[in-house]
Amino acid sequence: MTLFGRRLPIVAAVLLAVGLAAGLAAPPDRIQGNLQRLMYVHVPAAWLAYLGFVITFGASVAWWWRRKPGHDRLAAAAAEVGVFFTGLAIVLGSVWGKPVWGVWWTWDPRLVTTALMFFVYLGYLALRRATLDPQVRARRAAVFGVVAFVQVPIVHMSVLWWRSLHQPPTVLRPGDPTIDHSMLAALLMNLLAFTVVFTVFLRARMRLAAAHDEADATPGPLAGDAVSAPRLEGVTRDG
Amino acid sequence: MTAWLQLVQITRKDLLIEARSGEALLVTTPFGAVALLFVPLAVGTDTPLLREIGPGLYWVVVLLFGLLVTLRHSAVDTPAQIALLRLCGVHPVVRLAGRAVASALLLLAFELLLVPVTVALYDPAPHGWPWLLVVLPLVATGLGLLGTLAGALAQGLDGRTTLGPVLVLPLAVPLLLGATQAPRAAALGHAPWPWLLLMLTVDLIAVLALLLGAPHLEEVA
Amino acid sequence: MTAWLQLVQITRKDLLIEARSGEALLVTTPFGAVALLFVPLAVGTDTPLLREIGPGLYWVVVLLFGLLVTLRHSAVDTPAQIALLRLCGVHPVVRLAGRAVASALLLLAFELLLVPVTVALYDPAPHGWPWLLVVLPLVATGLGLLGTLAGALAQGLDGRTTLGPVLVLPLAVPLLLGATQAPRAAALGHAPWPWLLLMLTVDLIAVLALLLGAPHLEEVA
Amino acid sequence: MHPQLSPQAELTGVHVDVQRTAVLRGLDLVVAAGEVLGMVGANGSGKTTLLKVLATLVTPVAGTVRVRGPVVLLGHAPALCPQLTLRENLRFVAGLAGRDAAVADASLATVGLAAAADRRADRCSHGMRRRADLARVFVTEPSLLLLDEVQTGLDVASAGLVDHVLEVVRHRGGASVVVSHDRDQVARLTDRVVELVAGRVGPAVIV
Amino acid sequence: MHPQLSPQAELTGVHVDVQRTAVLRGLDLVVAAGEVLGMVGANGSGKTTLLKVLATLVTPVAGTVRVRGPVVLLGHAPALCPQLTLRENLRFVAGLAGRDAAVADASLATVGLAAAADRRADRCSHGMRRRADLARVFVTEPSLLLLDEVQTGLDVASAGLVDHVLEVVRHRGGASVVVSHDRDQVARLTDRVVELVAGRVGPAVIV
Ligand code: HEM
Ligand SMILES: Nc1ncnc2c1ncn2[C@@H]1O[C@H](COP(=O)(O)OP(=O)(O)OP(=O)(O)O)[C@@H](O)[C@H]1O
Ligand SMILES: Nc1ncnc2c1ncn2[C@@H]1O[C@H](COP(=O)(O)OP(=O)(O)OP(=O)(O)O)[C@@H](O)[C@H]1O
Ligand SMILES: [Mg+2]
Ligand SMILES: [Mg+2]
Repeated sequence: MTLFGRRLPIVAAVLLAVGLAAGLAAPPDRIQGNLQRLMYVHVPAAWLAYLGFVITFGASVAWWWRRKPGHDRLAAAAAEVGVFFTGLAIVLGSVWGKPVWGVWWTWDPRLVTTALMFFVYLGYLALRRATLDPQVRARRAAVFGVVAFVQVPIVHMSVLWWRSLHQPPTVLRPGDPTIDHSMLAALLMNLLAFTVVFTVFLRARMRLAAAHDEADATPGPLAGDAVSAPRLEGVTRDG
Repeated sequence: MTAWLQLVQITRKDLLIEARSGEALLVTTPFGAVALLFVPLAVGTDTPLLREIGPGLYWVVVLLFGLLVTLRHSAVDTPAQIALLRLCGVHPVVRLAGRAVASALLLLAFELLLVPVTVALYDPAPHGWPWLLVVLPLVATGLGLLGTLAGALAQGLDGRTTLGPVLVLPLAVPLLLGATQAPRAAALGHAPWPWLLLMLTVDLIAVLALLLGAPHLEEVA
Repeated sequence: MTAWLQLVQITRKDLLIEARSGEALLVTTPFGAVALLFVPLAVGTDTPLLREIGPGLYWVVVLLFGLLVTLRHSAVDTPAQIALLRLCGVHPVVRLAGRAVASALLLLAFELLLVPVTVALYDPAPHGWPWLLVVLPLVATGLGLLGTLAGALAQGLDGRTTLGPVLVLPLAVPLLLGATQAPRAAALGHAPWPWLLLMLTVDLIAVLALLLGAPHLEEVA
Repeated sequence: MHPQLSPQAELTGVHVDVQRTAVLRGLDLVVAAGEVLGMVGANGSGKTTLLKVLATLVTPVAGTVRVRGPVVLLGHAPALCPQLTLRENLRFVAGLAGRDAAVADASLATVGLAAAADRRADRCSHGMRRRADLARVFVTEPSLLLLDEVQTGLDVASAGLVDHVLEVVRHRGGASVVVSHDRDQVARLTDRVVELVAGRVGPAVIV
Repeated sequence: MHPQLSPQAELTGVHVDVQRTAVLRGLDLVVAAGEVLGMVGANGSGKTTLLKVLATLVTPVAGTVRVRGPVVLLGHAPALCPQLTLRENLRFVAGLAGRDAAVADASLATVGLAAAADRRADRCSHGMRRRADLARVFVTEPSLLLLDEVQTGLDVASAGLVDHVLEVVRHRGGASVVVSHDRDQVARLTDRVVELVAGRVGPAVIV
């Protein structure tokens, strides 16, 4: 079995191509024109970041409950992929923001909370990196994986709690989405493509982690074997 | 019942150590005061500007240095001491709760000491100050809990004093927002309740995290 | 000659420990970045205001967190290690100088990492930035020296006073003034020399303090 | 089963990793009630780790651990709070165990530190700290006592302290495990001596 | 005077206060060149403090101290940097002493830690750290060696290490001071044993 698997990456590539084509084919926005096409990548990236953290949360809870190493691996892999997609959403959002708002970054609550979410999960990864013992690492990561999740609803609700510059929910909201239907179709197409990419990444990380764990599980030398009797020579010992 | 007595013992020990080493109040407080002094030197001594940013800076300093208070050297147990507590039948929740109470008390003192400094240096508008009586304990509690959690998460790791803050600082943002916005809202004649509720929620989440997480964090190896 | 080699050894050891624990750069830097992110949340997100106070806040963060970098845990020698160095013929000045060099290098990296963060978050006016090339090393050197001195004071005077580090902070004020005023002066078309000279003076005073003070701070008992 | 007859501690097939390094491998050990077990072994063979497993401070990756407490572990490093005085340290322990402050003071007198009780722990000599650590046994009254080379650092006058402590525990029907590199001393103090070799307990040692 | 005949260390009328507490009072001591001096004394009698005076780490409030170095002091706590590996620790010492990295590696092999050389010091067992600390003697080649209960923690196989180290120093004409509570061992290792009583050196001890 290869790291990425054989068929899924091809499917992902095809879907991405179709998604991009759909994004280009969809009608331009009345106000923003072609710039608006960035939505088709920015929004799926942000949502998949959420998905990553939801999985981290769920896997952490599952670890508390069942203590399976697989849950810990899943939490770690999902957090990593989630951080990647958060970064992507921030970068694409900035690229979008420069022409639309005139700045790369503003003090919009959604932007700030997204950045903080990025930091929180970077902290999660730093905590994992700093802890060597797998058991201790799993425990601490599970605790923090649950605590850190508080940040996700805050990001989502930030636009509602503080009226602001950033787009309020247009799709993920109760009732009919306030978006043109062909745009919605293109968005959903891209969402599907990104989800498959997400799955490919997640699976690759899981396999890598499993391989690492397996390598660690193979019995190493006993720690005590490194200590031998002193080699007392060189000086004549004539009592 | 025993758990309460143990908690009191642990809190008392922490405060006794602080009384002896003065790490939180004698060292971190001047550091915070100097931070407040530095800002006008750096951004210029334009009085209306300072008056405007004064309360905000106060809370930034409280948050950043407050986390250092909760992560003070003397609040680190050696593996031998953690083992002692565990073998004396102290539940991890009790151990961390005792520490959190001690930290919250120290933080309250820290906050109170910095208030006159801020007033003297920035002369902020005094509107809505009675709300501070509610806001200060809410922030102290939340930070004390979050800091304790951070300390437990980073226990025994190489960069513990600095990894800890990074983990929980972003989670403390609602405290910062609530602390700055509640008195401002009150000054503008709005009800500050939503902000106080937000802070209370953070405190409760932190309590919950400690209750649920502590048993999983105990590790002596 | 030997003294130089010893100094290099000590600096190398400090940097090696840092590479292993990542305490200063991996962890304190995000802490500083979060601090920069916090201020607008607290003082309000008025963009022109932020642009104005941006550089000042950068320097405040560099100063305060920079001192944390120099006072990092791993830069504290146990009595046994100090004894080892002394018995290996390492003069106290060499020991502290080695530490100061390592701290200054770490601080320079810390400063450089925070520059893009400040630019991204505050979008400050870019006038006079070439002067930063001189200002950054001057501040790093001064802070590295002052922090080392503070650490030695805290250790040497242990038990007697905990105020050692705080006594050193006021010395950092001229550094802060110089760092903020030099680029501003250059932007306004004035010569920034007086400010640079001020900073250089502080650095020299710190060097002098280390040279004269180090032998008295060494205490192993 | 009669409680006196059930073992004080029982480890079966215990595997322990510390920071991903294999330390104990398939270790079996029974500490009978009332027994004083001696344990020897080379440096780095895992004696300290084994005591931590017996104190349920370290969780094995495999195997079962059954221990009847309360347990007191006296390790290589005394568990004293350096900023507190010896008296404060022991009163803290007494408070946690729900006992009287007078018990703490009495325990310090037993180990010969009554006059130094108000000295901060970090201003005591090495041997004084060791003794103060031993005083904990009189405060918490364990039924399983784990001693990790605690006789080191004790002067001639207080060398008998370890015998006394073991006697106190045995008197109440508890068991003890004594780790040491001094084979003669171990043989003198204990009922049975085992050696830790290659991550497991070897056959009984005759000194 | 012939250098061989001048004493390695000479203390006269030494008074030492630690944190304002009187520890040594009018102590006189001569360590002859080439001699191995044993030192015993009750807990808290000031043995560790006396070794620090001999290493000129503590300055007496009164009296004169004359010591010919280089001195190596191995104290209660090994002087290792916990984040560094054993190899890095010893290479650091070698670098300070202006010696080769190979010397450091060889010294680790001598104390039986060649295979554990790349383990971080904080991941070593108590006895392993003790051994690594002893390895410093081979790197810095002292002419006055001060050992503060260093034989504690060494296993049976490495018990001879202390004899060896003393032999190495004596071979080069240096002197040693050995502090221990194990009177038999001190008597075996040393030429002469003195006892520290009431802040000064008492008469020679016959064990
Ligand atoms: C650095 C800048 C930006 C960041 C960090 C960011 C972040 C996010 C996040 C986290 C979401 C997911 C929200 C949710 O569904 O809960 C989102 C959605 C969205 N963003 Fe952005 N964004 C940025 C810039 C922009 C810009 C410049 C625009 C357009 C002018 C934009 C338009 C949208 C839209 C339309 C959605 C979908 C909203 C919905 O249907 O719920 N974003 N963004
Ligand atoms: N924190 C740690 N990380 C990694 N390995 C460790 C750690 N602590 C101990 N070890 C390893 O585990 C092994 C057993 O250590 P332990 O302290 O139990 O030995 P010991 O038998 O008590 O030795 P000693 O006689 O020297 O006290 C050693 O080889 C040591 O290197
Ligand atoms: N930092 C300190 N502050 C105050 N007093 C101290 C300090 N360190 C040691 N002392 C006191 O000095 C005396 C001598 O201590 P020292 O460590 O030299 O004794 P020792 O003979 O080595 O004892 P041990 O056999 O226990 O190692 C002790 O009574 C101790 O309490
Ligand atoms: Mg051990
Ligand atoms: Mg001693």
